[in-house]
This record gives sequence, C-alpha cells and structure tokens, in this order.
Amino acid sequence: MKRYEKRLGLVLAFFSILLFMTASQGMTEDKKLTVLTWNIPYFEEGFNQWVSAFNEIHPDITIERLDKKGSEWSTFYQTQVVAGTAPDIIDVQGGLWLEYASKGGLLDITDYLKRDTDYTERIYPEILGSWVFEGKNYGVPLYISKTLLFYNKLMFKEAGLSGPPASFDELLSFAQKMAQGEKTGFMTLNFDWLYWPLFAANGIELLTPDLKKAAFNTPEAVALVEKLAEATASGAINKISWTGRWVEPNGAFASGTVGMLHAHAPAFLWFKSKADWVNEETVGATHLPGGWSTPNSHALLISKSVKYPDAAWDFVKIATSGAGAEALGKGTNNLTGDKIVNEQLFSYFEKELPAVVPVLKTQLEYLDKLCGNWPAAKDAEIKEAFYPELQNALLGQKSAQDALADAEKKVNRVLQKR
Amino acid sequence: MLKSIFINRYTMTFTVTIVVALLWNLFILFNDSGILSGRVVDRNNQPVADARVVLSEKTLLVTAPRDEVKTDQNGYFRFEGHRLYHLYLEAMKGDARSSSSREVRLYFKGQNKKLKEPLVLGSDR
Amino acid sequence: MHRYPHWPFHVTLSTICALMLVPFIWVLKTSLTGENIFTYPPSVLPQDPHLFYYVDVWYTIPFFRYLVNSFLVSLIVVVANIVFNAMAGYALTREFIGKKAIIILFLSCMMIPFQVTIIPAYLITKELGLLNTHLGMALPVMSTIVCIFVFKASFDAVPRSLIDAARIDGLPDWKIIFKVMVPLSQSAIATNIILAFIWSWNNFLWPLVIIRDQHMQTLPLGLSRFLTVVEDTTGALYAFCIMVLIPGLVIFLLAQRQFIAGLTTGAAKG
Amino acid sequence: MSIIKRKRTRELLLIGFFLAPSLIIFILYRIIPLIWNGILSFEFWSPYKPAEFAGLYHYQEMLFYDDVFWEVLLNTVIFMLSSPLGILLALGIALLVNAPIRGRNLYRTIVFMSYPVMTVAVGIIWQWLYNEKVGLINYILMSLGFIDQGIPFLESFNLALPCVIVASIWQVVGFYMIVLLTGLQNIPPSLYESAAIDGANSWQRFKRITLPLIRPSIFICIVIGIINSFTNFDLVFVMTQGGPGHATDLLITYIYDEAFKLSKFDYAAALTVVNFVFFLGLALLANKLSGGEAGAVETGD
Repeated sequence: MKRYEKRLGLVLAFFSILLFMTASQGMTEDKKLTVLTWNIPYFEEGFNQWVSAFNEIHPDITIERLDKKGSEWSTFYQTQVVAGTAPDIIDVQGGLWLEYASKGGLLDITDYLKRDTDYTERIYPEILGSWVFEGKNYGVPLYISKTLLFYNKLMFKEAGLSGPPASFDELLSFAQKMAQGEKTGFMTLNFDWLYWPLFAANGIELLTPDLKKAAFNTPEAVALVEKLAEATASGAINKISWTGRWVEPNGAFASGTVGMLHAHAPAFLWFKSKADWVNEETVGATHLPGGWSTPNSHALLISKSVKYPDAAWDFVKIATSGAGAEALGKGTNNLTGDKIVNEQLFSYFEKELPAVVPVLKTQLEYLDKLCGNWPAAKDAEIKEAFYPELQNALLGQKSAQDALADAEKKVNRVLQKR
Repeated sequence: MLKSIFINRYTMTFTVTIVVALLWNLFILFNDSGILSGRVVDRNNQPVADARVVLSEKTLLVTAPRDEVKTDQNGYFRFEGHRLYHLYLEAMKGDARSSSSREVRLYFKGQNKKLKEPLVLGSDR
Repeated sequence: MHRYPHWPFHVTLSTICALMLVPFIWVLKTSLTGENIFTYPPSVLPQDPHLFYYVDVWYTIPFFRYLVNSFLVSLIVVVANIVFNAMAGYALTREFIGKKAIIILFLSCMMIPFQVTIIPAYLITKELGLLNTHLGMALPVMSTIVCIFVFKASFDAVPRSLIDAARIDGLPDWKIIFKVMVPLSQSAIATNIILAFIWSWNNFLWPLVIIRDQHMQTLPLGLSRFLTVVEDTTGALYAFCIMVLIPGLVIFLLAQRQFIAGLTTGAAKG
Repeated sequence: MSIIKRKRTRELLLIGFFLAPSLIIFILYRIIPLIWNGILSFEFWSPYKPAEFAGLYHYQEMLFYDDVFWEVLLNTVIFMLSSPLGILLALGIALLVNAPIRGRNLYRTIVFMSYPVMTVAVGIIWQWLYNEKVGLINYILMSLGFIDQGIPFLESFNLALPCVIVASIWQVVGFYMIVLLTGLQNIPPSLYESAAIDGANSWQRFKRITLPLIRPSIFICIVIGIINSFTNFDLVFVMTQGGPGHATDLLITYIYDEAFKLSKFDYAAALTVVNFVFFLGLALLANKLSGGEAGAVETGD
C-alpha cells in the first residue's frame, strides 16, 4: 500500500518541476516585424535572402517568420488580431483579404505605390488591380497563378481527339467522348471561385457591376447549369469536381483516368511528381475556351496594426521585386508579379525544369480575361451562400431553376444585410 | 517499493527506446563520412576512365549539383563528405551521358554506400 | 470461465479487426510506396516498399525537437489528469450540498466545443503569460470531465465496506483515495493514461494557435510541411501519420495490461 | 453536536479542495469562454470594430432567416442519434475482448488503433474508399456483381451523411470500447460466480449483473456520443467540408466556418449559445435516464 504514497509524492515533485521549467519561459519583445506566409514552409533559403536584404536597410529590426496551412491560416491570423498581436506582413490567397480590408484591418498602400514608381512600373498593372478595394491598393503580388486547362493527351488519342477543345460545347462533348468505366472526361478545382471561368466563358455575371445585387439568375445560366449537371450525371464531368479540394482532383488526374483538369498552375508540379507518365508529350497545358481564368495569386498585405509601416513596405518591396522575387520564383517554381524578373525566371526554368515552361507561359496570357475576383466586401459570404446551392443543382438534388433562384435570394440577402 | 516506481514496464520501455536510439546514433557516428563509391562502364560493360560523375541534391524544388569527381582508369569513382540523404548521380564523358540520373536514397545524412550497379554510359537513344 | 469454446470469439473478433484495419492498410502501404491511392484498380500489396519516406519525415521537420515537446506536454497532461481527475472523481462519490450543481456544471462544460473557445482561451492564456510554453499547451486539457466520470464510476464500484473500514481505521480522505480507491481502480487509471495521452498528443488546433516559436512546436504541427500544393509529399504524409501514431499505441499497449478482470475483488480480499 | 458540525465543514472544505484544480481549469477554459460567447451573441462585433449592442438580431437571423442553421441542426441530431449504433458495437467488442481469450490484447489494440490516428490522413483514405469511380468499396461491390455502376457515396445528398457517420463510428468505436472495458473491469467476478451457482444462464447474467453495473460507463459513452456529434469536426472537414450543399455540415463545422472563414464571430457566438443550451438539455436528460448522479450505481455487497 505504501508504494502509492511514494508514487504520488514522486509524481507531484516531478510535476512541480515541470511547471517551474515551463513557466520560466517567455517571449522577448524587441523591434520586430512578423511575416505570416501561406503554406510555403519549405521556402527557407529564399526567405532568409529577403531577411538579409532587409536587414541591410533596417539592421535594427528583426523579422519573425510564421507559416500556416490554408485551412488554419485565418483562424490563426484573426486570433492574433483580436489579441492585438497581428502579424504585420501577411501572405493571402483568394478573396480573404477583402473581409479584412472592408473592416479596416489592412494598411492602404496606394501612396507607397505612387511614391515608388520605379517599383510599381515593374509590376503587371492588371494583377496589381486584383487587390484594389474601393479605389485603394492593399496588396502586391507575391507570386502569380491562375487557372488553366490541363489535358491528358493519351486519353485524347484513345478517344480519337486531336487537339484541345476550341469551344465550351466542344469541351463538354470531348469530355463525353472520353468518359467510360472508371474514366471521366473533365474535372475542375472548386475552392474560392476557381470554377467560375466555366460560367464566365458563357457570359454569365455573378453580380451587377456595382456589386450590389445578384445577376447570375438568367436563362443562359440555367441552361449552362443544366448542361453541367447532365454531364456530371453521365460521368463526363468527374463528381470530385464539385466536392473535392485540391488533393483529390490532382491525385485523380495523376492516376490518368481524367481527360481534362481545370486547375491552377501549381497543380502541375504536384501531379507530375505523383505520376511518371506526365511530361510535355502526354499532358497539354492550354486555356479554357475563350481564355477565361480565375486568378489564384498570392499577395503580400500589411496589417493596419503595423508598428513600422515604412519598414514593412520595404520588406514587401524586397520580397516581391528584383532578387527577392527571383528567389521566390525559383524557390516555389512560380512566376512573380515582376515583369523583369519573370524574363530571368523563364530562362531559368527552360534550363532546369522545361516541363513547367508551357504551363507558366499560359499564366501571362489573357490577363484581360480574369474572372472570379470581384472586389466585393462580402466575397466569402457570397461564396458560402452561392456554392452549396450550385452543388444542389450540379449533383442533381434540385433543378437548375430552383437552385439558382434560391441562390439569388440568399446572395441578395447577404448583400443587403448589414 | 522503489523498484516498483523505477522498474516498471513504462520506464523499461522508455529506457529500451533510449538505448536503441543511442546505439543507432553510435552506428551513424561511424558511418556518416558521406562516402559514396561506384563505377562507370560503357554499354559493353567496359570501365570508363576519367568520366565526370556529378552528384546533385534533387528535390522537387531544388536541383543543385553539389559535387563532382572523375573516374580512375578502372572506372571507379568516390565521393566523400556529402551531407545528403536523397541524391542523384549522373555520369558523362564527352557527349555520352549515363542513361538517366541514378537516384540514391540513404537512411541518414552522409551514409556511406557502395553502388553495386555501375552507371552505364551512353545507353540512351 | 473456460466453460465455452473460444473459436467463436476469435472468428468474430478477427472479422471486426479485419474491417477496422482496411483504412490502415492503405495508410501503411502509402507510407511505404508513396503511390497514388487513386490508381485503378486498387492493389492491396505494396510494390517495392521502402522506408525512405520515414527518413524524409525525420529530416524535413525538426522531428526530434517536436517529439521532445510533444512528450513534455503529454507528460504534464497525463500526470495532471490522473491526480486531478482522481481527486474530483472521489469528491463526486461523496455526499455534499451542491453536488448535483457540480455534476451539471461538469456536464455543461463538456457541451462547449473547443473550437468556439479559441479566442477567449487564447486571451486568457496570454493573461497568464503562458503563450509559447509547454504548460500553456497542456493547461486546457489538464483535467478532463470524461475521465473524472470514469474515475467516479469505478470509485462508486468500490465496496462501501472497504471505505468504511478505512474510515474506522481513521484514515484521512486523501489516504483513502490513494490507498484504497486508486489501487482498486487500476483500469480507470489505465483509461485515463491512454485517453489523456492521446488527447494531448494529437492536439492540433490549440498548439497551432498559441505557439509562435519554432522550437516549441509539437509533432502534429509538423503536418503542414507534408500538405503543400507544389510538392507531392503523400508518402511522407502517411509516414508522418504513422510515426505520430506509434507512441500512442505503445502507451495503449503498456496501459491496457491493467485491464485484467477480477482485479477489484482480488485487491479487496487483501 | 458542534463536533459533527466541524466535521461537516472540514469535509466540505476537503471536497472543495479536491474539486478545485479541475474546477479552476474548467472555469478558465470552458465557462469564461462560454460567457464571452454569450455576451458576443448580443453584439455586433468583429476583430476590427468596437462592439455595439445588437439585441436579439443574431438570434432572429438564426431562427427566422438562416435555413442552413436548421439543416445543420438536423444533421447534428441525426449524427447524434447514430451514436447508439457505435456504442452497441463497442459494447459487443468490449464483452468479447474482456473474455479471457488468447490474443485479446492484440484485438483491443487493433480496434482502438483507429482512435488516435491523425484524421487528415484517414480522411483522405475514406474519401477514396467512397470514391465513385476508383474507390475500393465500389470496386468490391462491382467485382462481386452487386452493382454495375459506381455509387457516388460522398457526392450524393442522401448518402453523404451516413457515409461520414460510418467513418466516424470507425474512428470512435475504440474509444467507446475502452470506456466500457473500464466499466466491465469494475464488476467483481464474485457476483458472476454466485449468479452462476444460482444457475443463471449467460444472458440472464448479462441482464442482471453486467448491464446494471456498467450503466455509468454507458452513460459516459452516451454523453461522448452527444459530444462527438458536434466535436468530431476534423473528419467532416477533411472528407466533405460539409458538402455537398450542407448535407454533412454539423453545427460545429458551421460555427467554425461562420467564425473563422467569414469572421462573423458575433453570429457564431449566437450559434454557440444555442448549440450549448440544446446539448446541455440532452445531457441532463441522459443523466436523468441513467438514474441521475452521472449514472451512479450502488454496488454494496
């Protein structure tokens, strides 16, 4: 019986030691900027280049680097915001930033861009425009990517198809041709608005130009959704298109059972690394008919709560132009927002990674055909209101009319709500 | 009584794990001089003298040549002191190249290894 | 208890286990081959399996560092859970005013999902100055209601006669707990060890929110390294999951030896 | 008289001391956050704006305009009602592995193994198992000739939720088993022996001894089942993100999205409060049904 007392004693002693140990740790507060990146933990060498370049201008400021996965990124960021310790420089994907910008959480960098023309001139104006909210600039591109159409040439040959589809209807008919057994013809990623080019290609607008009302409930839209639903039911369109995130669609395409994949550029290296059969001869990269695409670029933005805005801006410039941008491009195999740097990057990729060049080429074409990037304050809420209803129609739960009508109601309600 | 506290299956498992780990590290300590040796032959299985052998670290993101040596008259080559655990070897002489860069994966950084299969020169196209 | 044949047991259990194992087979297989699970038709046996994905995992994240952190946190959690829950569990076996209220309070605490407490919990931890510490990671799970009830249940099952006897011997309550009750509740302790360990070991969202410092990260936080869009780390991802899983299984194997029927009376006699 | 009084107070102090550590933790990390949510639910608040009073705005929104809320509530209830299946399965397994048979440790481990494994990985695996074209389940069904067309499990509005439930049962059954096993451990074999002497068959023994004596454990399992229906979040998140439509959205995934995806913390807080009240009610009911006192039982002997 005594041993239990001894055990308890020992345990408690040990416990108190641990308490002491851990409690004696703390954080040191010095002059620092915190940078929160979006799921690029492997990007280390380049990041350190940024830091050393930054410290040449601001030796007194230390850089703290954080990186979070997309699914937890906003959880972390917003918790930090509430706690008043928001990361100063943030790397954001999609429309998430609109929420923050509209609520006044981000720093307006318009004047910086006006001031540093030598920097601003290097950046593609169309892409810079993706981070303008109510006439103010909030972000600059860290790396650029937009959706394109990958197609499995082997399956095309099998189905007796020569080239990529030239029109939207051809896209569907091609998909239909290739679909049988475990094989499906077409698949798209669906997070953010990545599937929207399918709608834009058919001239459908989500919102009225003033972004005040829903504009998508038109006969054309109904017809299109019906088409898509049919194709999905018949297996021409793989159902993962409407349910999966990115792992599953890319994995499925890599398995060689999907004819066409509508995805963003980084997907290419992912499924290439997963399948030996993928190379220039077997996988084509082209535009969706009409050249429409949804940008999926990442931007650097600055939190309103930043202590040293000028220093933060300097860091942003280092990271998104010149040598810093080049480091990022090489480190993540992406193009940057810096025209000059992209020239160098292309020559680098032709040497090191020729397979990726045709894919990246598409990223700089049809910059006038970007869609799915409306600067609507409630972007995320609109998405949440719209997409589930769309799924209803696409997966045959509701008729296209009803689904779009309901979606319209919901979206309008979101837009009217305070 | 004390025995029951210090010698029970929890502590035992823990200690055993530690010991195994230590042994493993000891083994590493004596086998991580980063020596990688092998030989280069041509298609008729003849050794190839002073062919360039390039050792490169290659992940999906970085493809960086890290070291390079020449083969001796018997076609043998030997790298020393690399700190890689996943690397690729490629032999070349003049315009002849080894079929495809040979992937080598090791159990720890700089593990000493002797390639059984020689790199075959000019066996492609 | 050997009056009935054993083979029906084995047949049923084997079938159940076989079903339970299916997803695992693929986790294991992928960790050994890194092959694409979407390949068709599915193959059960791995083609040329190798252990190198485990090597990748070890080097891609500071595995050892994370391991140590996870271990420290889990240690705090497990120890705290056993002590605190045993105490609370015992208190609930006694009669006192407001007992019902306490039980209801506990029940209601269970009904608050963690995800909705993130922000306030973060602020509180900040006030306590425990951000970025092992203790900070451990604190929210240092006592768990499920385990309190587990203890209460097995304390309730302790024959009253024993306790009364101990009372008459004039033992103070804390002695009664740790001399009479706890020895008779081995299985409860085992359960507590297992569950507490696993909860803290797999805890993901909380460390993610309160840990900024690279050196303080725990194993589950290494996950993001294996889920990136540009790299295919599938093999490594599954290898990682297995490596994270193993300690939990070891603990389980160790602790579950405590589950030997008849312990109660056995001890009660002596 | 006064002595007894002092004894009572001393005892109360003692009990208080025993409860203190747990209580402090729960107050810090459960009660206060709940209050925070409660207050928030009556305000317009975002991380960037100072709060202003909103009255019942969010509650009206939820109850009268947000049909998604009702949908996810229904899903959650269905999810919860499915937990007895898991508990029964677990009870069966627990009884089996509690018998003195060879290799029971192995069986226990295998059954338990699915609980601690990281959801991210198994989520992806399950998704593939259910896949319409290349999934294992469809593959087996087709090769056995039951069907000639793959069933789109996770893409079907009616099947998706059951599929997720199956996966979640797979995940949690080991947990139930452990808790029930603990309960079975508390039963003195002497009772069985005496019952056996009275010539009670195994079913009677189960009904008269086992069942009543593991009531507390079953209570715990039920409560866990309730909790599980809104805390098992990762699985839904990885497998379906609540889709298709909202067919697999649970209250918790919905709340999480509202809060952190849409940063509508105030609305999420209102949802949280309702969620809390609803499930506390259920838990208290379960408590009543299991004889109060968290299913306590008088063993005595």
